[in-house]
Amino acid sequence: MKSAVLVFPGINRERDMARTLKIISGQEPAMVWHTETELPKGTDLAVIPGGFSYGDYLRCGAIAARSPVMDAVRSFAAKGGLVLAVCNGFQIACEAGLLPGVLMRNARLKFICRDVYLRVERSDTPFTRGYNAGQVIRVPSAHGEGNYIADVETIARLEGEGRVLFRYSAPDGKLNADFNFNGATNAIAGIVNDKGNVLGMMPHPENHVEAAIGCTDGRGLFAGLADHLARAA
Amino acid sequence: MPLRIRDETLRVTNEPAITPKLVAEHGLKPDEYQRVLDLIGREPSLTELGIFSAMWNEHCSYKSSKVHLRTLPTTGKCVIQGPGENAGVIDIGDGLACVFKMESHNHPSYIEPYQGAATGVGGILRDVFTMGARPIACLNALSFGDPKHPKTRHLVSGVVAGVGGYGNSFGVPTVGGQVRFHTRYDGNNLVNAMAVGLAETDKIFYAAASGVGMPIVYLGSKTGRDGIHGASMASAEFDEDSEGKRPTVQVGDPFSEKLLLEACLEIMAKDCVIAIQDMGAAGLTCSAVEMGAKGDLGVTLDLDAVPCREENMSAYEMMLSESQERMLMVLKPEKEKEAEAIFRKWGLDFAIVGRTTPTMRFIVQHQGKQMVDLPIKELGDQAPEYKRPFTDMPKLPVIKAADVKAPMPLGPALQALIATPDLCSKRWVWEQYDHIILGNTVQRPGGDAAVVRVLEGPKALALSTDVTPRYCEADAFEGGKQAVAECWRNLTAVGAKPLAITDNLNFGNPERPEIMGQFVGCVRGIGEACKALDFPVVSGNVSLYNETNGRAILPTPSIGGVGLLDDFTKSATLAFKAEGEAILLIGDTHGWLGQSLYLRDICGREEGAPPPVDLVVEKRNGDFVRSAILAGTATAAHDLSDGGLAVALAEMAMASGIGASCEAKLEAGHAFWFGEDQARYLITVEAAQAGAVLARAKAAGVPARRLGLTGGDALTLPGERPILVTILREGFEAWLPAYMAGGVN
Amino acid sequence: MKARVTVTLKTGVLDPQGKAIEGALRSLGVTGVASVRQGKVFDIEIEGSDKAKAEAALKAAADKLLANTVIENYRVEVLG
Amino acid sequence: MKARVTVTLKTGVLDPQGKAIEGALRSLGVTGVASVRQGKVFDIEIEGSDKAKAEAALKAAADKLLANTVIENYRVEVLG
Ligand SMILES: Nc1ncnc2c1ncn2[C@@H]1O[C@H](COP(=O)(O)OP(=O)(O)O)[C@@H](O)[C@H]1O
Ligand SMILES: [Mg+2]
Repeated sequence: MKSAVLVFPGINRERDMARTLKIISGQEPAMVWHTETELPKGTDLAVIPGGFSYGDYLRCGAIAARSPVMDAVRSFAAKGGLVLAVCNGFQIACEAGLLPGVLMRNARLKFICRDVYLRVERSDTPFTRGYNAGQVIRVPSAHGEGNYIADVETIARLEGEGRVLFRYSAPDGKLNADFNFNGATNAIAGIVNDKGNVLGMMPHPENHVEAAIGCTDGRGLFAGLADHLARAA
Repeated sequence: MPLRIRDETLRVTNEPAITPKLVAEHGLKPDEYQRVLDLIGREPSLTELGIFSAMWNEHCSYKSSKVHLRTLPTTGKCVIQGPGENAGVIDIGDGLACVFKMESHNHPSYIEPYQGAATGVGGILRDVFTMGARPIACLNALSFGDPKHPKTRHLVSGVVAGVGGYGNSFGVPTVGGQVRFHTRYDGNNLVNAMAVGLAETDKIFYAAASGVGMPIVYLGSKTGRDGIHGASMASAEFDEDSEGKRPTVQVGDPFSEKLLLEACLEIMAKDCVIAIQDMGAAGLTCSAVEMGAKGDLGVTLDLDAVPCREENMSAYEMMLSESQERMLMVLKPEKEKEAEAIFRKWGLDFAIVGRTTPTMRFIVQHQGKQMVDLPIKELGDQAPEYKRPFTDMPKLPVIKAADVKAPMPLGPALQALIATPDLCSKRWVWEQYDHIILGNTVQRPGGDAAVVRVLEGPKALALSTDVTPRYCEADAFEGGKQAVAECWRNLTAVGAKPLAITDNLNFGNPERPEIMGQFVGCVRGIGEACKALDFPVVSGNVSLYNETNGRAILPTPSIGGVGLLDDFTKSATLAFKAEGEAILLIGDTHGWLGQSLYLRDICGREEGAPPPVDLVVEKRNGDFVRSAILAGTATAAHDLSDGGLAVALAEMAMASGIGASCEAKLEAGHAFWFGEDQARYLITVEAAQAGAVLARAKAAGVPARRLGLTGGDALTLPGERPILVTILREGFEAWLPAYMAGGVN
Repeated sequence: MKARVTVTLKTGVLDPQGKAIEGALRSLGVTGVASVRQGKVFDIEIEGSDKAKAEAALKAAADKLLANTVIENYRVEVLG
Repeated sequence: MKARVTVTLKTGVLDPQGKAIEGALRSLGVTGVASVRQGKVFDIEIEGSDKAKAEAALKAAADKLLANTVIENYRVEVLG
């Protein structure tokens, strides 16, 4: 798996992401500075990591979404390249038009860092093939603006086309307002674009891949991607 | 006051004359001003007066505290750098060093809680990365007024959001801390922030400049009129008026700080740096003087080169601005271009604003005029130093348990206690902090100490902040000892070997002998405990004048401790691990109710002598517990502190969801269950091993006894109805969120 | 020249912040507030003195960056 | 009644947001912008039709909640 992790000023989970990619795939990802106009040759996974690009000033992800490297990501995605956008990355991807909708302030307006439960909605995608449909995973989340909102038609399309891959749920997989901690529409935690090759999600699977640190539920996502790419190759 | 003739070489025409009123407004006492006159032999310019005021105020000069701080033990096997630099440095093996310090931002956080707390975190992070260390964790110790006080909720909300806002964006996990409430903090809340970083032992950077004619570089954000008088404010007592005065508040910019971190570490890795100093209190003044004075060099600054964000800033304003996210660096001249390119890449300002000189003078030029010409060493070293008079408070009587009537049975008392503001869960606070970023947080907030993996492990650091102000108030010496001992105990309870501490000493007005008495007593206690526990002080901060209208805060010497685990997978947590394990109580229980939370919050009496700390016993018991953890015998461990035995048991149950039942023959007295005797822990071991562990304890001279067994879904105290763990948890988790939502007082 | 760009949420877009402020105002005892919507203003200093050119630059700024036109409207005023 | 409360930073107070936006506009090729300061607007729907009462309520709201008067100024307009 040849991955590239984008680095914007103010991004701060790029090291977490790089370490996880290395742990799972054995390969060091390329770190790509925001002023680059191309991704490294042979990249097969582009990752937009979490953090506070440009301090989250103006709107989360807004300034990063307009940097030169995002043009490269857009054309990479247009050609079918896999893009994983986590947390601030999800916000950047939405601002960049790679994914529909926006991430608003959490319903209770506070930054919240806690482990959340995600129900995996389907397993037949490159991002979720490491899980079973309906499986519940525990991953941390840490954000102040993860409240996913889109217009009614967009939500209907996302749902209708099966593009919601992760939803905040109770540990038993049931949807329950108490566990939809940021107030997202339909408890949406992660979605893909219409071609299914760009995933945006708020929680941090990259922080749950080591038993030593407490949980390995995030592994499936990366292992699945590595597996998918190995088969495709 | 004899005013002297103005020096004609200082042609400062646009500055007002120095009047006694102006001197007083700068916080300099008449005798201190006389000292200025004697030192320079003429009347200072306004800018010079500002500089003296900044350098000689309590915050920067430690003039009231220095003589006492010198008594603290600051050396030890692990110490690479003790107090005196931006942060302390200890050796953690494998060529790695841990760099850490704690600092207060009390007054600014009262005036503007969000920005005050945020810039407090920013400042302490800068202290750590200035030394070449990448920050790996933050902690925060917060003291607020009575929950019923009309300002408290607003302060809690702003301070917590500010601590989180800065640390989360900067990208450092905030892994621990403390939150307490007491009416004595009503007008003076405390915000103590601690930062911990990691560096290579041979790549530590210091503030002392070296070499003549070296370029002095200004880095980071531009200078504005922020926080001018900030440092003097931190040393001034509050009165009714100060809320109206609203000094210019500094606004934090964690985004710029993150860029500054990356740029500084990059520049340091390229071997460009001779010396570096962050601009904190008293900004450019303090940093430039320190770099020169420590290196036995003069410094000449050219203010025309300073990047400003506002127009027409005067020399006075530039020298005293406390704009955040700025650094001063002495650069290797041949590396200028390389260094500048790095800073430009990160979008930060970079300007050569001065040179080192052989003259030992601190010279500041602005718009073709010489605004300042002062002896650089004296500016720092000749600050006034006071041996302020102090009185010890009379000893308080020891409260006999038999004289304390239990107002309710044990069970209800326990349920009430864990739902009080001081003992309830602080989840509402730490969930607003990203405590997992960087992927190394092995133990999150909620346990005895946070555990943070070092690089890829297996080493890890254990971190905790502690102090029990009500003990310090009742007996400063015992309270000082206890603060250190509790910190040592919390590190021990996760299995770490405690290495060193940073201290943040928060007190009232030192010009009052009884306050000075508290300070001296606490420092003596801290020193004694540090010596006995081989736990030296490597950095710290003093915050005095925390009082409003003559009422001081409780003496609050916050202790931030660092411990080392050779293998983090061996660290213990407080949660029960399995049903049917034996629960052992380590340490002696006499039932000390004086100054206990039970006495205060259940019986309504804030009285008596606090529990004494026997440091020999402390060490013996702690060493025993640590060895049981590292041997893998202890499956869970928790130290006993606020609330005593019953509360500790409940905490272990709540953390796991597993209940416990106590042996019926145990004492049923409130003093046994809620007394706050020191040097105690609870551990669990496999039931079959309990006998052997008790025998080992006996052989080691460590008091130990069996309390009962884990199991079931309820906690059962002797002679009491079982309390479901879920019910305990509900009470424990409820108070703070309900209070913050405005639901309860 | 001074100018102001005001960015507001489109009608129909949910505003959690505005909602929370409504609630907070109520609990602070401020009565009579039926609804709150939060937006942003940008006070911008523009070089030169060509009003039309300034307006064009500001429109560009708003379209490209200041507003997320999926959910937000904006208004440009050159104050002179 | 409709009303608007505009909250802006006091002069001299650092505006990290404005600073970041300036930089972003520059790199997007928007020229002529000398400086940006970001503020907030609150569009508020008020019950009743007493303008003076509404203004008083809004001033209270701004003082207590909408503005941080240590670092921000505000302006209340009742648009009717
Ligand atoms: N302000 C805070 N920030 C982060 N964590 C906190 C804060 N206050 C309390 N905690 C966490 O809550 C737990 C309980 O705190 P405390 O009762 O002070 O512990 P102890 O009695 O072991 O010293 C600890 O893990 C502590 O780190
Ligand atoms: Mg403890």
